[in-house]
Amino acid sequence: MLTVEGLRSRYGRIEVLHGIDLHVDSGEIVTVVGANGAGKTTLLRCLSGVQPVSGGAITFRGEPLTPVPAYRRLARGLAQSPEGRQIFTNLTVEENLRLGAFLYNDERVDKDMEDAFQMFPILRDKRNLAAGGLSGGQQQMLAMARALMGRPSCLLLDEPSMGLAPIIVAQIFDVVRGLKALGVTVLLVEQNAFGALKIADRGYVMETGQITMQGPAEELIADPRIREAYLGI
Amino acid sequence: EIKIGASVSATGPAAFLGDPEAKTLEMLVEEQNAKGGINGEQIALVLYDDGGDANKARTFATRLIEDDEVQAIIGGTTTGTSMSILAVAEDAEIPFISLAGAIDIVQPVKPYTFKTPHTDRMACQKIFEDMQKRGIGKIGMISGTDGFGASMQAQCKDVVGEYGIEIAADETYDPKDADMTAQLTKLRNTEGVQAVLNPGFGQGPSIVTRNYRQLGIDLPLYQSHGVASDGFIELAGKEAAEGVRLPGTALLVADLLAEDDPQKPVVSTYKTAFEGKFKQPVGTFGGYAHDGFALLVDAVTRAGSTEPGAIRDALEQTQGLAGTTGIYTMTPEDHLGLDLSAFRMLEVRDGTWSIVE
Amino acid sequence: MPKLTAKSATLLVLAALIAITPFFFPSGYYYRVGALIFVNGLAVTGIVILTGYAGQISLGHAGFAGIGGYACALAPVHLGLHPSLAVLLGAVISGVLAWLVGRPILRLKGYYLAVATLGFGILVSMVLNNERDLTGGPDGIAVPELGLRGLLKDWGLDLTNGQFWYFFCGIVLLIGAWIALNLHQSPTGRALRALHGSEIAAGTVGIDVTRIKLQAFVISAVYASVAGSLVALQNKFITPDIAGFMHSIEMVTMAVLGGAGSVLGAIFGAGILTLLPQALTVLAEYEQLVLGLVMMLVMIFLREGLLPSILRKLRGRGE
Amino acid sequence: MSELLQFLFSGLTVGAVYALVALGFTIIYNASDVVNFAQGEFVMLGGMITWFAHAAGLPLPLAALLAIIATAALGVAINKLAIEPARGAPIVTLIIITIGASVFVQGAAQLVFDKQIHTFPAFSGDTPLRVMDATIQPQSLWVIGGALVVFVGLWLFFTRTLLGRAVLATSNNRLAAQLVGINTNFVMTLSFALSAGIGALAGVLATPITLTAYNVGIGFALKGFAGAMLGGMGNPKGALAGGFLIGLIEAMTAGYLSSTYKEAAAFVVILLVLFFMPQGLFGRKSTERV
Amino acid sequence: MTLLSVEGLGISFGGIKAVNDVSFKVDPGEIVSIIGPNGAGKTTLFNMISGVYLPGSGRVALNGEDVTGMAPFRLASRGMSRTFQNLQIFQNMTVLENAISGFHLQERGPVLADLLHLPSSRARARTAEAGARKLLARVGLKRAADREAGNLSYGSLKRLEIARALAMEPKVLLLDEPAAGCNAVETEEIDHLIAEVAASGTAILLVEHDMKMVMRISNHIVVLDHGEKIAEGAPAVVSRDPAVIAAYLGTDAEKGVADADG
Ligand SMILES: Nc1ncnc2c1ncn2[C@@H]1O[C@H](COP(=O)(O)OP(=O)(O)OP(=O)(O)O)[C@@H](O)[C@H]1O
Ligand SMILES: Nc1ncnc2c1ncn2[C@@H]1O[C@H](COP(=O)(O)OP(=O)(O)OP(=O)(O)O)[C@@H](O)[C@H]1O
Ligand SMILES: [Mg+2]
Ligand SMILES: [Mg+2]
Repeated sequence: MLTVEGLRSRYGRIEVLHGIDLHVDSGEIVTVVGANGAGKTTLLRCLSGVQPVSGGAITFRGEPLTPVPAYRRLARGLAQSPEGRQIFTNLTVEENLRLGAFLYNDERVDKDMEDAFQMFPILRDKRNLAAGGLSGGQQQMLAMARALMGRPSCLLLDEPSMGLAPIIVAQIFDVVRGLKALGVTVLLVEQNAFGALKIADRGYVMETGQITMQGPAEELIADPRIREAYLGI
Repeated sequence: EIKIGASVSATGPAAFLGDPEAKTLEMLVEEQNAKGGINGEQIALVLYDDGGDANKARTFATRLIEDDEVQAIIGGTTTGTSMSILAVAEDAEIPFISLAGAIDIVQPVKPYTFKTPHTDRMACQKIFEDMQKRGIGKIGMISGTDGFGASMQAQCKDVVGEYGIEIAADETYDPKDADMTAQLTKLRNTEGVQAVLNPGFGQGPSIVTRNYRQLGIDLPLYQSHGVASDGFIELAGKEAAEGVRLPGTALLVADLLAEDDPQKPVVSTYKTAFEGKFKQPVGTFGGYAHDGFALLVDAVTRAGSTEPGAIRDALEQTQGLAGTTGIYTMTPEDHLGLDLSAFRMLEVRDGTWSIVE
Repeated sequence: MPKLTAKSATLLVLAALIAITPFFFPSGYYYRVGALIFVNGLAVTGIVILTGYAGQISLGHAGFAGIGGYACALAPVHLGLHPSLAVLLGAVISGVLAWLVGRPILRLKGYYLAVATLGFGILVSMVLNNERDLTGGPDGIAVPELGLRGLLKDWGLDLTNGQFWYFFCGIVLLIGAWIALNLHQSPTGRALRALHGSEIAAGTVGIDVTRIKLQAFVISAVYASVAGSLVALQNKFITPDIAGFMHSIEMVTMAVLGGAGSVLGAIFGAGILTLLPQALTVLAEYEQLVLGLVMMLVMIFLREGLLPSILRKLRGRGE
Repeated sequence: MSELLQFLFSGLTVGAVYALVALGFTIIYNASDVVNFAQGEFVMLGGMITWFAHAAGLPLPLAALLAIIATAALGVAINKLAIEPARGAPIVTLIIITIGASVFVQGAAQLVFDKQIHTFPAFSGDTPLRVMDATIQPQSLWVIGGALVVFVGLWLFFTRTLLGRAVLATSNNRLAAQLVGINTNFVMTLSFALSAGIGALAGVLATPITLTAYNVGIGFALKGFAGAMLGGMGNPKGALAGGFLIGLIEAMTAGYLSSTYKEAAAFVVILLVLFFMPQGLFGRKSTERV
Repeated sequence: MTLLSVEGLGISFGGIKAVNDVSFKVDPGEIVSIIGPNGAGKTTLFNMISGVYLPGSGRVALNGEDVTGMAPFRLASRGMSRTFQNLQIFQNMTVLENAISGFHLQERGPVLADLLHLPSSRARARTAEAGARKLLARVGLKRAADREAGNLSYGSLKRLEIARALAMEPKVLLLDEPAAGCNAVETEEIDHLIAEVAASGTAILLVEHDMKMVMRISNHIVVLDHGEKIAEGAPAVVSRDPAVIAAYLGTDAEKGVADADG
């Protein structure tokens, strides 16, 4: 569904992605793990189109993605819950969600919003408050819910569990698993590598802008190098 | 070749004044050169736009004198820029003909500085004379806070006593203001006011005139020479402007001048040439530049030399030179050379200017 | 060879420019332009401290220039002060006023601060315009001679008026730049730049944000004031234009165009914007058009400002 | 009593002009956090183009329409050529760019048109309307009405439409806006077109009262900016209130205190209000948690 | 002796009580963790203690002195320092300069000395720089010293904030989710760092959702829910508290912790 070949990207003159190859098949959950500064966020930013690509190719559903401007990618089915949450702080929680479904204007919007509130009841309580007033974790939930409002066929998640209470972390992972059941493809970047690998089908390990390991999730979990470097076991 | 320098405010807040000045100078130099220049020498005009900024004007004056090495300077649209230029010109002993109104420019007399416009004070005197004739003893004033308005306001207040007239209310407006009904209401409601005087230039006086009629004030309204042009009637609206009086120059009433009026030929020629070329009505300020240039041409011709000292001496001996503003006769004590007779009291009648008396 | 710090490099470049360029001046007029560049450079150095370091916008700094300028016009006449003391008095008044005004308005942020400073500047220029009996009104007022040139002559150094002001302003600018550069790397300078980044974090590391902002405001006001004094003394005449809104804008534009983050950059900007109208006199009609275009193009394509962007390009090629 | 009423009329007339300019600032600010200092030039163009076209023989309504469309197009061009390429630049940089645009437009206007002062006839004649003993020009009612209509339109746009929400979202977080599928470039284009159009409309309505010339823009920009900040930048309610308030303060000060310092009074009030309400009267406090 | 004491602290936003009547104490060298569901009021509590918000009720005492609602910079000079959940980095400065600014209280001096570049000013700046370099090495950012801070990745920025907070050698250090965005191994490094700092006598107040870390290093845990304290005690006690499990840890939390351990 999503193929990345030899992807390179730079900030100014400094290249931070040195040729990334990866692919995500339809209906799969794929996770990318790596240390701080490895380039995971940069990779996702390239995929959602807010970061210029300096080399390589991205294909999504068989079509080249690179020439598609960022705002058109959601219409193609690609949604992202970005690092740092990036919610609309001056708008209300409800407006944030409504804008998540900016492309749509049908009854399903209301239903989706209802689902979002079901998933994160706290958002319902705060629906008319400025999103900037939410706590860190609540904002993270909002970011995730907003991404889902876009009805993605492929969801890019950048550390969705960051700052969430353990009980919600578990829930997020459940949601991701549930998405898979609905046929949504997920590319998951997580520092909680253990949790991520547990629900993922496959995984990649990224180090300083390169993929250094890949394989089925169970294999990676079992790999001693990974256990030592990322799982801290 | 004779090199003449000019620094005028062709842009900025005084562009309304400086722009016709710049145009006039360029046009006249061209004409003069076509006529063979002065004493057979072609004229080179170096024209700078100081934007009404005194600091810039000083720089341009320095540049004209030290870099362009001009023999004489015309310019200084506003009093501030004129004061800046004259300091440099006096130091360098280069004759300078100012186009600004304040009396301070030539009083006390400075050896190298001359000026063409009549002073604000003279405008006030002319107006008060007229008021006196009409038996007006108590007036209200509303002045622009720009240099022109403020300076004339001060001069009028200074001289009004000599005419036994009392200023019962004194209001101001910002040149950018859009509505003066508040100030005018105050004037109207001031006990005993018999007429209103409005020193200012630009759009302010037009708006004052309109608001004056809007409020239905039926006292005589006097404007200053700052708006003496056909444009004023157009902007204020013919109806609103009806009956407005102001001290103007012959330029505005070229057609009404007697055939034997010494200013008639000068005024008609300039008016025809300017309006033909620029498709806009002549005004008092362009006229000042015209006269400045005429004074200079006359002086250089008489001096028979392009040496600054000689030009200065010749300027000081100007005799009966008819300009658009008046008839100039300079002396070592008088570097303006105009008297009150240069002003004519004009009134808007049937939507055009006419001479009172 | 010891490594040249940015500070000594800046000062060296400046000093060299001031000393060497006069050899190439074809006429006295160039001294005048040079002196203007230095004066504007001085005012703009103050903006660097306020805007470049501390990230605070002021659209009213011309007000302080006006105070400095009018102090030189009025204090000698009304208080009998020597003009040089009048400069000092102007600086003190500006500083005190900046302190008084700054306390309430520096709490404001971004455009709100911009409009408040704008209001302050307009109030000052309004007073200068309207208190005709004191200030001469819009027509301006004469300023007494500084007298230093005569003194130098007595000592055997005979300079023309233009030369005197060129070197005098040049030296004052050097001192001003030196002080601003000192500040940059100093603890106070770092604190200023920190609050630019995040006021809350600055507070938690112990920076008294209110106070230090106020210090920057006062310092930059003094710069503007001294610059205003120099203009007045040099021109021996002053009009309220010096305190006008356009002059405030001009100061900020010079700084940002050249590079508000660096002293040399800002002075460079002052140079460009002072020279531009002089260079454009041949196309006077198009002056505004070109000026507007230059402002836009520089800011779009060299958004850190002319000098820093150029240096970066050069360095990039060097690597 | 009639005096007070007259001052009130004067204040409302001028205030409506300020309010219209302030409303123009609102949209661009809401879309991009940029205070567009070229806004005053849009007002100038509205007046100048209408005058020019009218003088060239076009009927007044057509001339006005032409002015509004042409100015809107110019707004779009400014966005495309000067604002978009500078995306992400710091605020001061953007201020300088818009001031540059303002200087540029003014320079172009003096070449294309001229440096004279112009006006065109009031829409409903010059016969003043008399209320008690005070009078008001029919054109003032046009301006006041214009301000109110624009206000209501903007208010509905920002509170009732998804597109209006998208405009707010764009300035709040451009990256996120793109991620939810908002074409931020289009939003910016739209905003500049609307802002410029409203500016031009202000010029069209006000010129019979204020007159126009190539250099009137900066004055409008300053007063509009002051009004918008007093009310709280970004909020149409604030722009309306701020504009009218400044007009009224000026008129009342001129009427009852001193006409010389009436603008000073306006700025003193602004400083006072900001002292107690740093976000202006209706400004929303941005909620940024740490 | 109690270093920091919080008594009956509370605040509301728009009528909703975000924090209500929370009290606890922290001794020197102690690590006290505040845990609780998202929106429980942990960050808000921090904001009140550190003077970012003015508390609606209650009082905060530092070293016996009432410092309720005192401005952050004053608290800093009394020895309180903190990091932020939403990063507050001086983006326009280099990493090194960010760290140096943590030394502000030590390096500040008369403005005049700074303006004139007097030796005293230079000496102060030099000391601060040396200290900052050491700290950067300690948090693993030595090689990034000259980079522009805004360009660091999220995890690196978190460490930079910690370094900046440590620079003050605070008596009380408030850490708001220091390990967020760090993987298990990186978290452990931060663990050690915190333990080290505490060992030197600094009292630490920690908010963190990584239960592994919290349970490992805390001396004492305070649990908030809906702004109220619902439990407190030693890690072992709290982690078994049914109310805490229901509100925060979730039923399979112990399993989760165990999994990660295993
Ligand atoms: N705006 C930027 N400018 C310059 N360099 C950047 C910028 N953003 C990130 N980098 C650099 O790019 C590299 C990769 O960063 P990225 O944010 O993709 O890492 P990451 O894997 O997401 O790390 P983390 O787990 O800490 O979020 C890092 O070295 C970082 O310093
Ligand atoms: N400035 C504010 N405006 C409105 N509501 C606020 C504000 N600050 C905090 N709140 C509310 O107070 C509650 C507590 O927020 P706080 O940030 O303290 O939670 P937290 O415990 O830190 O959560 P998290 O673990 O998600 O960071 C939340 O419901 C939040 O919406
Ligand atoms: Mg990341
Ligand atoms: Mg929190």
